[in-house]
Amino acid sequence: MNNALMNQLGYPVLTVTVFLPLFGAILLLFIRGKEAIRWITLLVTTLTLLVAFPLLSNFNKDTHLMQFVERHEWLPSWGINYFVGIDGISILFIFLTILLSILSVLVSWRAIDTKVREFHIAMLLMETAMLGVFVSLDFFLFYVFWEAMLIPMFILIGVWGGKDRVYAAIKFFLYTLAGSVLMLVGIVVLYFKGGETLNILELSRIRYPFLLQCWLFLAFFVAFAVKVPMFPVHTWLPDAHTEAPTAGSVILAGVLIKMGAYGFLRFSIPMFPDATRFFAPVIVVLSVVAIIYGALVCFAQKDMKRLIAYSSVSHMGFVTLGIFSLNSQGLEGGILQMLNHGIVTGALFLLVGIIYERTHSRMIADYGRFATLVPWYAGIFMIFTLASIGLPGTNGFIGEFLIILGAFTSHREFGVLAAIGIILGAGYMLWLYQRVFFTHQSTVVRDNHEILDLNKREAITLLPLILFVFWIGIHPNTFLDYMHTSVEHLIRQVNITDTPGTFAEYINLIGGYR
Amino acid sequence: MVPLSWYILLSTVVFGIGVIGFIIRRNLIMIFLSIELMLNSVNISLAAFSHYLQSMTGQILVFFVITVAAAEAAIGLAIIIALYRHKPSITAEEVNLLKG
Amino acid sequence: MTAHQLIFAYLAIAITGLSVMVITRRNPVHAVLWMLVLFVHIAILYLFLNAEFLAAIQIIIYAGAILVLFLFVIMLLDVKDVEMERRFLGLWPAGVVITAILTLLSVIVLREIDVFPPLGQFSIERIRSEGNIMTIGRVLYTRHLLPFEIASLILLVAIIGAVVLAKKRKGVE
Amino acid sequence: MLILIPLLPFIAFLINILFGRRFIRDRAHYVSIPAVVGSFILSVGAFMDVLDGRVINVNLYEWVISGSFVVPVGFLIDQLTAIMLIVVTSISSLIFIYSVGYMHGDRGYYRFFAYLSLFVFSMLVLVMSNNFLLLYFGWEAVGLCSYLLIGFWYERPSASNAGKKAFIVNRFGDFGFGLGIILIFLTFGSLEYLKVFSEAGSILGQKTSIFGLEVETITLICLLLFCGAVGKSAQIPLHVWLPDAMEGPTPVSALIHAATMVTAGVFMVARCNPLFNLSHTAMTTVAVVGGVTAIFAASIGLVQNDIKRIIAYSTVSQLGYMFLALGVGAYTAGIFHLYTHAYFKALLFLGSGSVIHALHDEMNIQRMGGLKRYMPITYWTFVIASLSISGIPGLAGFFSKDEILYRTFLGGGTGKILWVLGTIAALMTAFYSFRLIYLAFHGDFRGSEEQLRHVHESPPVMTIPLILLAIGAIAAGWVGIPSIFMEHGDRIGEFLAPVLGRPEAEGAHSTEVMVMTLSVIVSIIGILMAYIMYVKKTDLPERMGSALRPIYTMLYNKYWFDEFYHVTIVRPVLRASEKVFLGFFDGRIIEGVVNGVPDLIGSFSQRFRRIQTGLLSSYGLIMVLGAIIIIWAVIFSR
Repeated sequence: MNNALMNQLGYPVLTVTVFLPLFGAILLLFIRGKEAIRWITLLVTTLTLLVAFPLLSNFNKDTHLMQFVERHEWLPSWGINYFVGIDGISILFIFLTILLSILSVLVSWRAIDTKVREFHIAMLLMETAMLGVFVSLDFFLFYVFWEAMLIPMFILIGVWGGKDRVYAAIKFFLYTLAGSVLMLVGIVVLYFKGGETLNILELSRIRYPFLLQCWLFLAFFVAFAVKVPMFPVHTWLPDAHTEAPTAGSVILAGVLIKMGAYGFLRFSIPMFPDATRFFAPVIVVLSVVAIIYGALVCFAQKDMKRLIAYSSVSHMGFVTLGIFSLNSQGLEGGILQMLNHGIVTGALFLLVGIIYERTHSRMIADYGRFATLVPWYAGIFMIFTLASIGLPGTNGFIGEFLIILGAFTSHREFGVLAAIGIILGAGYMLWLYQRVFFTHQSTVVRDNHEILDLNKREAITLLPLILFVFWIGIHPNTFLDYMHTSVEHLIRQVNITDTPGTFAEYINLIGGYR
Repeated sequence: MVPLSWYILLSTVVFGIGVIGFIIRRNLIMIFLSIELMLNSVNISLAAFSHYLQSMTGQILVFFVITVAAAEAAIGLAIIIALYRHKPSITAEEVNLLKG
Repeated sequence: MTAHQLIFAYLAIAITGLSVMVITRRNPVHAVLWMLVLFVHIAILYLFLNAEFLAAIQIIIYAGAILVLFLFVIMLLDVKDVEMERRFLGLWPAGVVITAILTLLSVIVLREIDVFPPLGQFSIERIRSEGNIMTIGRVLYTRHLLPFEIASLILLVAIIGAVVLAKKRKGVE
Repeated sequence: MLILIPLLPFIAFLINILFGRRFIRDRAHYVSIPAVVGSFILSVGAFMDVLDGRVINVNLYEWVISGSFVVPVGFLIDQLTAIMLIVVTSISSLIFIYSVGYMHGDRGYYRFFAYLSLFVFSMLVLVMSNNFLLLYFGWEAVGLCSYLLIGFWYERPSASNAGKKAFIVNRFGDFGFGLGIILIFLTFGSLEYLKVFSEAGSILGQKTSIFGLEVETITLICLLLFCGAVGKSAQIPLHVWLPDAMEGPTPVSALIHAATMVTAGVFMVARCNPLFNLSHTAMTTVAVVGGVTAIFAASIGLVQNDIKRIIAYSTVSQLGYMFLALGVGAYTAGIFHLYTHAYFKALLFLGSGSVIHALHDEMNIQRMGGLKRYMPITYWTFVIASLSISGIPGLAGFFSKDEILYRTFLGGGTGKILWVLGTIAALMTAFYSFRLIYLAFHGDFRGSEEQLRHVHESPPVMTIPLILLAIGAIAAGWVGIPSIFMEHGDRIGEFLAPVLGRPEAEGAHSTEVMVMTLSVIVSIIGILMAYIMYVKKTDLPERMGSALRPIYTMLYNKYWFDEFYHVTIVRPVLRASEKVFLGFFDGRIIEGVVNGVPDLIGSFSQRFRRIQTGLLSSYGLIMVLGAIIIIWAVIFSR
């Protein structure tokens, strides 16, 4: 198997998947009529799912090498080439992105009525950029998609957002940009230190001196920590979420946040193993603080979306805790929890969006005793509340249990502290559910709005997510199997302590692959 | 024989006077005159250098300086006229549309 | 002190005095006239530096054309008397002091100049033999042809600019 | 076949919850009852298999595989599970039938039966699982069902609050339980019972350090597991949720908060007896907590006026007894008491349910009285249950409670103290049980006229389960007759021996007889005291109450546990999150920095703007200054 990184399918499946939405966006320019635009966008996003499906069926689970690889010269003089491929870690996120994009289009069927064309173009551009980030194996390509992702989201929040959306959009944009600028510096330094190439695989094979590793790790850390959002730099998330339209929130919570954690997995850990091991305790402390801080702040929230936003700060604290426990349970738990968080928090935002469409209020105090009014909605909200607090049988439990198991093995005390997060989680979510659905708080919203239960479209939007909640809860192996070899490989990379043996193994690999 | 440094000294002094004129005068035209003065002082030093270094470049430069001075005077005065039509007074203070 | 140095001394003092006179006159017309006298002295100085062509140019073009232009413009804008009184800006002493410092510093720096690049081949005798204008013409139209053409362009631009700026626009008042 | 036992209720749940609202509505019991009875029959079949020695341990599929962490979904039916299956399914069936009458006409009728079926499913999974993770799954699923059922009448804020409180307090327990499971995996490398219990001996010496203190691993594991049991079975620190759980419908209280869910903790500790046997400290903690809870809860029960709360505290106290038995190593006695207690406690709850049903939700026994005449069946079944719980010979309670007291007595020094506590608690149990009977059923009716007119005996669909349970309350005890009366009477002991082992300490017959007679005398005294105070001299309670005013108020306010928790945990968390975290950290520090930087830059550029004065000469001046500086630099740089 000399060409170790071949493309099983022959035809460039990744390029098609990534650029189909872009093609759809261009197509939209020529279409008139709001309904037509919505249907075409829906068609394009579902088409992307169909096109991407072969990725799942002939994905080779027992190799950690990149698959479905495509490599073309782009800017040869600087060693930049269009180099895409996926492995066990990134494959699940591709499907999460595609799924959430479809659902976002569905949920904003009635919600978005102004500038419908621009909205759907922004959505499709967003999808292309996100898919691009997950597949790109060349730093230049990665950075292009990484920045390209910000613009549509900025527009989504800035144009279709809530009251002071501009402040939130700018804050979101500047926060992420400040982070990624440092990353750019890191990339340039890597370019020179790594031998004039931007190919991620080659760069992650070279052992950089320890001090350099630390500096580069910090540079990348800032960019990814802002995206995750980790504790000190998280304040953009609640603002962005409260002001973003429903579709924006779903995509933001479902996928954008995962970019940071994915960045850790793809760049920080393989490229700077010694620095990772050096900084791991610090990041674990930050994650535990994020878990408890995020959960505690949720108790004081008045707005539903802000509460869910802060809860996702707490959930992402779990993810980073899992990733930086640097053992197979922790890592796999972390990746699975990223998937779960995308599904559960995405669904919660969908739900809040759906009820917002009817009552135009996100304040918890305005709600009360909705269980009798909208029983189906209450039932589905209960399912996702339980998934969010990690009730066994739902996806949240598997992720959180693996993470706490992983954290307990590597940093015993932090595992215990993280487990407190579970109690707090139950506290604020059930309190939210009680105030909204059970106790009789206020009839402000109920009286002057004619509130109907879920209609067919909304039910279809939520159905796949409910399915995934129980599928991952009852049979997580279908998803865990994809990750095993890649995570093992990642752990081997981190724990290499300059043993030439494993190093030699890469050398011949490069030979073959060239 | 008059040494070169005296010429340089002379041209510097005249240049200084030109600068003073440029800074402290309020009348735009007088500012222009000061600029002409500064240009002439430069010409003096150029001519001196051309003489002592026995090369014609100095004189050629003076020649070009004069042409540029002429062009500059023409344009400057045209601007003053346009300004004057806009507002009767031509003192430097009134002309502060560029205020930040 | 040879006669040559004496004349130079006179010229230097005259030029400095005249310059001061130019910038201190209240009435711009007087200033222009003093400027005229100044230009004559400068022309004489050029003669000493055996740049006869330059002296002629100075008188004809500089004094003749440019100063006349100034006079025209001054006449055109009949500046009101009130304008005349307040000549100087409020903080004029500061300006004078700063410029004095500037001049002083420049003198210190320029006196240091003692390095002499190799002397050019146009020695004084040669210029005298051929005539200043001949030498300038030969040099101008050989090595400095391009700057010469550009100079003509500048003048063209100046002419068009002046016309456009000064023309009375219809209705724009 | 085996998988059907939990699956039937689950299918019933799905049918009811999905189609309930539109189609099934009031016919939900036609779906749930056959399912539960079906699984009861299957359980009896399984019991028969286990009886003749066939222990089943089957893995259905690999649930979670992540690196070395492999956990299957599998079922283990051994003696202990068989007994629990019988208890759970039989009592559930009776309670389902009872609920048909009790919940008749309720708007959420289908939802009630759906949640009940889900509960039975979760309890069966909990009982039948063959590894700790599936046990944890059942554990939390049962917690969820109790949340849903306590808060069933969600219109009432007190009900939804009680539900939330139950779930969160359970979560505190599960916090320790989860960590215990993780520690088990780390020390044994697997979570399956067989592997863990077989290798239990191997880790005796091992020590783990947590937060700096060096603890023996096995003790730490047992304590963490016990922490879960305390949460679930409402023992001392985490008992506050059970009395509030009475907000739920009475069948719920009977099923979940008497017979099945609360006993999950006892079941788990019994299941992990190989681990607990290794750690003496863990055993004593279990015993002490059990004993203290027994007497503590009984004392509160003396003064309560709400009929269901009295029985709730009696449940907490009886659970204390069970943990006391487990603590001293008498696992079979604990499970035997769990078995008998399930019957008479369910009977007590259902009896009180039919009283409440008859008096239109009147809970306060001070406003009842003389119901003997109107509700004979309920009265007699209630008396049987009370006799049984007080430990009157011949009835179920006597055999199981006496066995516990006897084993505790044998259990060394601490055993003696705990035995004293147990006996006093037995006295209190007898007293408050019969206080309830005399206040509720004897004397003259103290309720409103309108209630009197409507008082009637409950319909047969409710009384038949009462009668069946009464039979159970009597007959259940005959399975474990001590060897004094019948040769090998202790059949349940022999039956459970392979799983729970035989208690070593064999005291002389005389001590057993002495303990037995003492406990009988104590219960009779209790009954007589109740008789005197509440039938003969009815003024005695007021005088006693006023005389011991401080003690009375302390007991009545449940030792102020709720208020204590509110002040130390609930309020600080809420206030901290409001003021400290959101206000200070987010509000000032981070937002400060995030908004501060742009303002800083803004003000800085503001100052620069003033330099552009628009005045020509000032520009000239600046140019000259620049020139001076450059020249200065040239002069002094050389």
